[in-house]
Amino acid sequence: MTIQWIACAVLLSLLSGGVGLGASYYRALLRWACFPLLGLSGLATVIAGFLALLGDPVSTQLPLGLPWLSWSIYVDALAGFFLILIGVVVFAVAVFGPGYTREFQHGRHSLAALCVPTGLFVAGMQLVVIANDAFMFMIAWELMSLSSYFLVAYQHEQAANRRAAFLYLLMAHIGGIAILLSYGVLAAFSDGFSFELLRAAELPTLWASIAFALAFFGFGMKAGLVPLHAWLPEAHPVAPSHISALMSGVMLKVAVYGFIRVVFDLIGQMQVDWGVIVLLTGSASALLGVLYAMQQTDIKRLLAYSSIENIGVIFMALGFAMIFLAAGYPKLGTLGLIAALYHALNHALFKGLLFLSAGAIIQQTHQQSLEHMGGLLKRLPYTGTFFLIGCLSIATLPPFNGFASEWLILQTALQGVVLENGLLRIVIPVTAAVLALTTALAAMLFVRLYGISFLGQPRTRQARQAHLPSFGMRSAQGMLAALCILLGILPAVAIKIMGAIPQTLRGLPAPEITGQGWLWLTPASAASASYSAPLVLLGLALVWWLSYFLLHGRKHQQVQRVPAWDCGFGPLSARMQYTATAFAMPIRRIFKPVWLIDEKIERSGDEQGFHTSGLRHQLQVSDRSWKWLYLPIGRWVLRSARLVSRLQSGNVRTYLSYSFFTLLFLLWLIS
Amino acid sequence: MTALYATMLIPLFTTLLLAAIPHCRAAGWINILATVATTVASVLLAIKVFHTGPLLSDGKFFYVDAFNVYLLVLTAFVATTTAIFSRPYMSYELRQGRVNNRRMRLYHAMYQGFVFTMLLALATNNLGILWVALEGATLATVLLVSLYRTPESVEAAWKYFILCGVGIAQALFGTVLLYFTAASVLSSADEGLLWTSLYVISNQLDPTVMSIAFVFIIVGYGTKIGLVPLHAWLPDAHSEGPTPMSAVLSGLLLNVALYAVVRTKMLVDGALQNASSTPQLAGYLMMAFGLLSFLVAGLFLHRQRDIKRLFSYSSIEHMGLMTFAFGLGGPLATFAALLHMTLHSLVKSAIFVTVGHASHIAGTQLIDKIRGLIRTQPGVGWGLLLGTAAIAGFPPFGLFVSEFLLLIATMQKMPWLTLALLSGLVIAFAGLFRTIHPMVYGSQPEGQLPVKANMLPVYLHLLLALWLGLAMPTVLAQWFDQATQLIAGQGVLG
Amino acid sequence: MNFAQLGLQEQGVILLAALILLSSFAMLAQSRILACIHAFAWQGVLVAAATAMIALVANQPHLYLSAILTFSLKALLIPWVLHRIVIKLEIAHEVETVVNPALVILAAAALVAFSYYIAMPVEKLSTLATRNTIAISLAVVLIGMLIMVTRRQAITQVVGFMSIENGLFYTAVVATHGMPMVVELGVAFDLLVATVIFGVFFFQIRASIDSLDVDRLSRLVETSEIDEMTVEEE
Amino acid sequence: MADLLNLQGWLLVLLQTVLFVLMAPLLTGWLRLLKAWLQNRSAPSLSQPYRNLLKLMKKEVLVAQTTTPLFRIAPYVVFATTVLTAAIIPLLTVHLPTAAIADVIVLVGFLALGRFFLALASMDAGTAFGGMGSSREMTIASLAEPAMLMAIFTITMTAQSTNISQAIDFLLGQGLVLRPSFMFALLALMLVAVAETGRVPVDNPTTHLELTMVHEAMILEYSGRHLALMEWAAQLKLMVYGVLISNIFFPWGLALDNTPHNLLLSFISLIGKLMVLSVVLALAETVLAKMRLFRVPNYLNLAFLFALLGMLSHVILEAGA
Repeated sequence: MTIQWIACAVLLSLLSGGVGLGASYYRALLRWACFPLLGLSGLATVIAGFLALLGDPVSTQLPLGLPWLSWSIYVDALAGFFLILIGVVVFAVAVFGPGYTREFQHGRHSLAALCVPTGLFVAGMQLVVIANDAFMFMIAWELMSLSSYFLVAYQHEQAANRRAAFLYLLMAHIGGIAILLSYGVLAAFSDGFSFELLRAAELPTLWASIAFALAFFGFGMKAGLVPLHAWLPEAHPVAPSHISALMSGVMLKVAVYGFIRVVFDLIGQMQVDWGVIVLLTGSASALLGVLYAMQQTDIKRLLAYSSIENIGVIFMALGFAMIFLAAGYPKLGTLGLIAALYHALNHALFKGLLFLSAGAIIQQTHQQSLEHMGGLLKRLPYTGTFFLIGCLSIATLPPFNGFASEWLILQTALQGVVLENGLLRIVIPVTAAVLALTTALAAMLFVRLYGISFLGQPRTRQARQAHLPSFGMRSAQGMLAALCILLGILPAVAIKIMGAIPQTLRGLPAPEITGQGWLWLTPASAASASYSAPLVLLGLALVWWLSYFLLHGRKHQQVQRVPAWDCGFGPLSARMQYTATAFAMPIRRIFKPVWLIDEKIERSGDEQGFHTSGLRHQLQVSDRSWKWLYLPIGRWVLRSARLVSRLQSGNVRTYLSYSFFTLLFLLWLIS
Repeated sequence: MTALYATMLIPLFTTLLLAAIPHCRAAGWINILATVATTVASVLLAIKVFHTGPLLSDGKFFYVDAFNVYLLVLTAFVATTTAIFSRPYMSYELRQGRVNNRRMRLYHAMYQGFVFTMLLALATNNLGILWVALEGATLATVLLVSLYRTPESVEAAWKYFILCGVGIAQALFGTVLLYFTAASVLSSADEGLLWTSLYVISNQLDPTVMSIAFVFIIVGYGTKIGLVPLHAWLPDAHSEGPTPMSAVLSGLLLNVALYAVVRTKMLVDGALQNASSTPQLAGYLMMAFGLLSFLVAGLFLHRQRDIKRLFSYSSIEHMGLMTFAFGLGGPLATFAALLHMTLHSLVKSAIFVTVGHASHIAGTQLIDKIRGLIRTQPGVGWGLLLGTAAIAGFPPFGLFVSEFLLLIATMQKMPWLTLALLSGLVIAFAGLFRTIHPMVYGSQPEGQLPVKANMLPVYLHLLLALWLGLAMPTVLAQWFDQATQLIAGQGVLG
Repeated sequence: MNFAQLGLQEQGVILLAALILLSSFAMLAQSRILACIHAFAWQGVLVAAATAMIALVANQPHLYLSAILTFSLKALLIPWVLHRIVIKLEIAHEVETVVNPALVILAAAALVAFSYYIAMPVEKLSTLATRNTIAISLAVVLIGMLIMVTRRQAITQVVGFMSIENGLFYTAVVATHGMPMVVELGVAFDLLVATVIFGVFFFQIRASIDSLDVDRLSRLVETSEIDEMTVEEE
Repeated sequence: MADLLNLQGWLLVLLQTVLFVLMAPLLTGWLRLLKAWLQNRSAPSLSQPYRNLLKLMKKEVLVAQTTTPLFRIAPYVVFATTVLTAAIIPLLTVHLPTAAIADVIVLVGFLALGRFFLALASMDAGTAFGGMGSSREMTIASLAEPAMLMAIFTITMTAQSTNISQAIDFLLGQGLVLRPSFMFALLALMLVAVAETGRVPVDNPTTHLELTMVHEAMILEYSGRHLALMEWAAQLKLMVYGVLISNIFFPWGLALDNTPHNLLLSFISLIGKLMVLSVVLALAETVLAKMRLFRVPNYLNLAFLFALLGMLSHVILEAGA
């Protein structure tokens, strides 16, 4: 059954792409054909995902690909889980799409260039997750990268967008080749490319480490781990918002899926130092991601950097899992894996929600910078509430889903005490402390984001006159917000459904997180730690209702609305509010060396400085990785290219002498 | 046999016909008809060879086996599509006044002459005739390079002629040495140059002389392939001649030269098998040349200011990759090389056609002045973008498959070489896309009008590449497999 | 197998080989173009004579035909064509200063030693009487290339190219008593067409840079600076 | 989980939570009394905080024009989270049924949720003070969090459980054991407590000097019953930290079984411990002056250092592996 559903899902997304071809002529085709087909494809994917997750793995062959290397499909529990993740966000984006792309319809943009790559992009992701041999995996992987490149380059008038698109494709290409080589190493020790044969190959430890390093490099680059992350905040904000939601929410998770499939499933053995490397990179990504996000004023760049942070957290959980598996504690290993997967699902939901809401804001206010927003909650009440739920979830606060997965990750770290290697017992708590710092900074980040954009007084005319987005857009956001709350309240139910995944990854033991029934989360044992989300929510509601009832019991007088306290010197203007840059100033001063900061303050007024007629503050915060990693490599390549181009000197006789000396050299060589 | 003779004689006859009649308006159409007829004949020949196995003509003059028959069909097919493109292109050039009627007559005659020499080189069994045919191909194209009579094109033609002349001379010396060793082993001297007889007795040939002969041949024909450091003429010749000529040169002539080197390598491998100290000498030489060209050409891509020079360097890079693959030997690498050769011809000629149209739209070949193609003419813009993605080896297109197989084969045989391949691929990709990006995207510069463009060949080639990339038909796979068995000893499918 | 026991014809063949080598050296160091063409003509004559001598020694009848073909082509036709072009372009009296000729001659001598070192295994294998002249033929080819590399005038480059062809033909004759006839014809035909095209090119180059100095042909060059505006990475 | 069902357990929880909430203003009153004595001025009566709260509840509520409904929801959320935090901390008896619902990390989560809503509400008024207060509060909180978690780590490492009642049960069973790791953890937790509840060295609770206040800046716009809830929540938070520190590091006296006799005994020991703790806090507040905002990071780094030393000493010295 699963195969039919997944086949129908992939065909639907390809069909939506195909139909998109005609979209630039019949404009209505976009609203009534492309997006509905995409939504259906999302639904079919979710159904296929559930069937795969609950049923047993199915596999089949496809007539495509080389004769001796035809594409083969294998949908097991892990693939099913990621299919659900893809399906939910694709469905939400499909519902959101028509409303959002109304502005593109009458513009100069060609709609075909939007629809066709979207269809291919979704089909690419679906195929990657169900691929069962290296050849199909690579084709689907690069199809995903190429189609998303066309989407990033959709609004290619500005030079910055073009540059971002080029950078994105280049990094995707490098990552793709690294993954290809990792499969190459595995294939070298087995006699074929299909995953069964790759699993059967037993590699010497050195080659296993090389395969792991390549896979980690390739997938880490695509997921946006720190040293190789610079393309992500450039590329994601540039794409149309519903595509950024797909890219940030889902494509990064497909990279996580790839990493899990290669490292946990294909490479048989697991080594402790791999886990430590993944853990350290993950914590570095998490911390730097949130610190860089703190200094952004463009709303979508901020969300892109926060994706880096959450991916860092997911890789930390995977790092914990790898350390425990390598140290011989399979139960704790599965706990870490389940925590990572659950956080991946949660992140897909609330990051998708945040990007869709950001898209709605941008469509209404035509502003991308936080400094030009303000007071939007009154103008966009629905988007405001859903955005608030998104912010609460991503800031990992108790009743919401972010907290459930974060709590599981911290519990996995707390089990670190069981390891006998002393050094690990020190590293794990320190990384847990870094995780705590990241969580707290994330909370500050999203207070800043929500506070500056939705609360206070509107800072620009556009912010004042924003009006409600279309019903489709609101319902999509509402759906994702409801899911965030649902997964926050009933984590035990979700984790019980995910229970079958470890079994398919080389027979890891099933987690007993949900040992005590649907109400409780008990990672290691009932005594050591337990958390019951429903009861917590019940408690909160109870106390809230009690205090509300007590205070309002007696005479109920009307609340008066008066101007805010202005220290007595006249009406408050919007410019007196805290700006986003000001809000982040303390963190900028405390963690100063993290960024490349150049700040200029020009004071205009008389020289002695008694009377200043104006102050201009200019701040430019840029990423350090550009200066340390990307520019040097770029310069090195250009320098070697200039060196090599001297070879083409233009003189015939020099060319003749090249040929002459090559001949003499070779003759001398072989004699 | 009739199909074989038909494939050979049609282009010869058309060359003479086009040369004889003074300029007539239908020259373009005759050109297309002739190439279509040749393609039909070559397809019939291919079907015949596919069913009955290798075909040796009476008198052992022609020899067609699985390896060269697919090249014959490929050459004829690409020549046809380029002819279809060249008719409107050259008539536009005629209207622009860059060529006069007399030169058009020369152009069409030499075009067919060039096709004839390539088909002859592919089909002949005699290595001497192979040399003569390649020399003929050089002569045919040298006049075309200087068709526009601009100082640059004259200079390019001169360099092309001198360098290829010297290269071909070295190849002749190699062939003479080959003949010398064969004559000392074979009974009757006149069979000394027939490839079939040489292949049979290849293990009795003297190893040292054969290795010297191979050095001369690889340096000689290597100049024709455009391997670094012998490549200097290629960018000039490809960028100064008319675009259809560059398309055909880039797509086909380089393949034929590589075909000649591989034929000789089969003999040298046979000779060196048991006798000499390094049996893999030929393979190592080709790998060294291939890798050097691949890396150096990749770096060159970053410095280009003329779009046709950019893609000629990309041709050098791909030829380097193919030479490396053939040098690596083994079934997987050879299959990858054959597939790469086909796909490179298809995609590279499609790109040159699009570049021709792009330069017409922008009125110049300078990269800095070509902007906003997608906005001006989506057909050309998207064609160029997809073509560049295909040539850079992105998956849905076939080139990814051959690079995939090659990387896996290198990983199995010589793992530490994959790093060089990886960096080469990435540097080349970066160079190519960095220059294409501003040209294709961006807003339409004022005064830039779409031009009447026949994009049929381009999308036909790209569709073929896509089809080969996604679902390789078993017939074609068996075809390549027979050729691989021939070259590398054992096939991939078996 | 010292030189003395060889029959008179063999001695003649080896003498002719030495003379051919001398003619190559003459072409190399000649500063005037006309003298260069005359040296080339002499080399054509000597190669034809050597072919005839070998035909006599090894009694290969078809070699006579090749000798006549070579004599008519490389001793008469091509030099005459080149001579006429030089007169028409009025560059007969131009003197081309060869860059320090002594060094070039030394290099040529080194090339002869090198080609002898390379040709040694080939000569061991050959059973023909003329085997030890293979080294000389390889030397002629390499010196022809040296001429093309060191001379600046287009016409002297063509003469160098032709001298390489002479060397190749001579190798074929010496090593294997000539190639099969159809290949001989093909090579000869290609050579003729090449000469015609060279002629055409001389006029085109003259028209474009009104001189035949090859170093002036350096428009297609890539040392132009590309601005670093777009940042990119490996 | 099993003992969740019996009614008697729930009654006990209700009693303890109500007691906890009612005692909070008393603790603040006692603290103000001590500070007044130390600064030798006459102190307000112990019940002054209660009278303030009652007065505020009866007063009229004024709300800024620019505010959204969030501004009026926030006080209830802040109060509810703090009360829930109080519910899961064992005040008098160790075996508390609600302790299983949420462990220490969830407790930190509750405080974070309260702080999140408080910060948002303060920015709603659209004045500079709200922005300034929330920015500073969130910065201090984010720097304090790693130190707090590291201290919790040290405790759970020894007690092998993050469930507070299990941990206290384990520590009580151990009797008097002088652990260096606990000493460092205690110091770290006290420094963090001071930072989180906005006491003197970090922020002055009684000041109205705009540029210096952190917590006060956030509740500047509140009035009437909302202000009452906010004040009460702040006092409750101080009480929560006090009880947390006293019950974990000095657990003696806590009732193991729920007989009325032991409960009374533990109540008395609790009062004693809290009074000692508030003496220490009052002394610290009178001796130290409020630090500049950008010296607070060094202060919290010190707290983190202590917590780290605690964890290291546990791993190296006590665990002995």
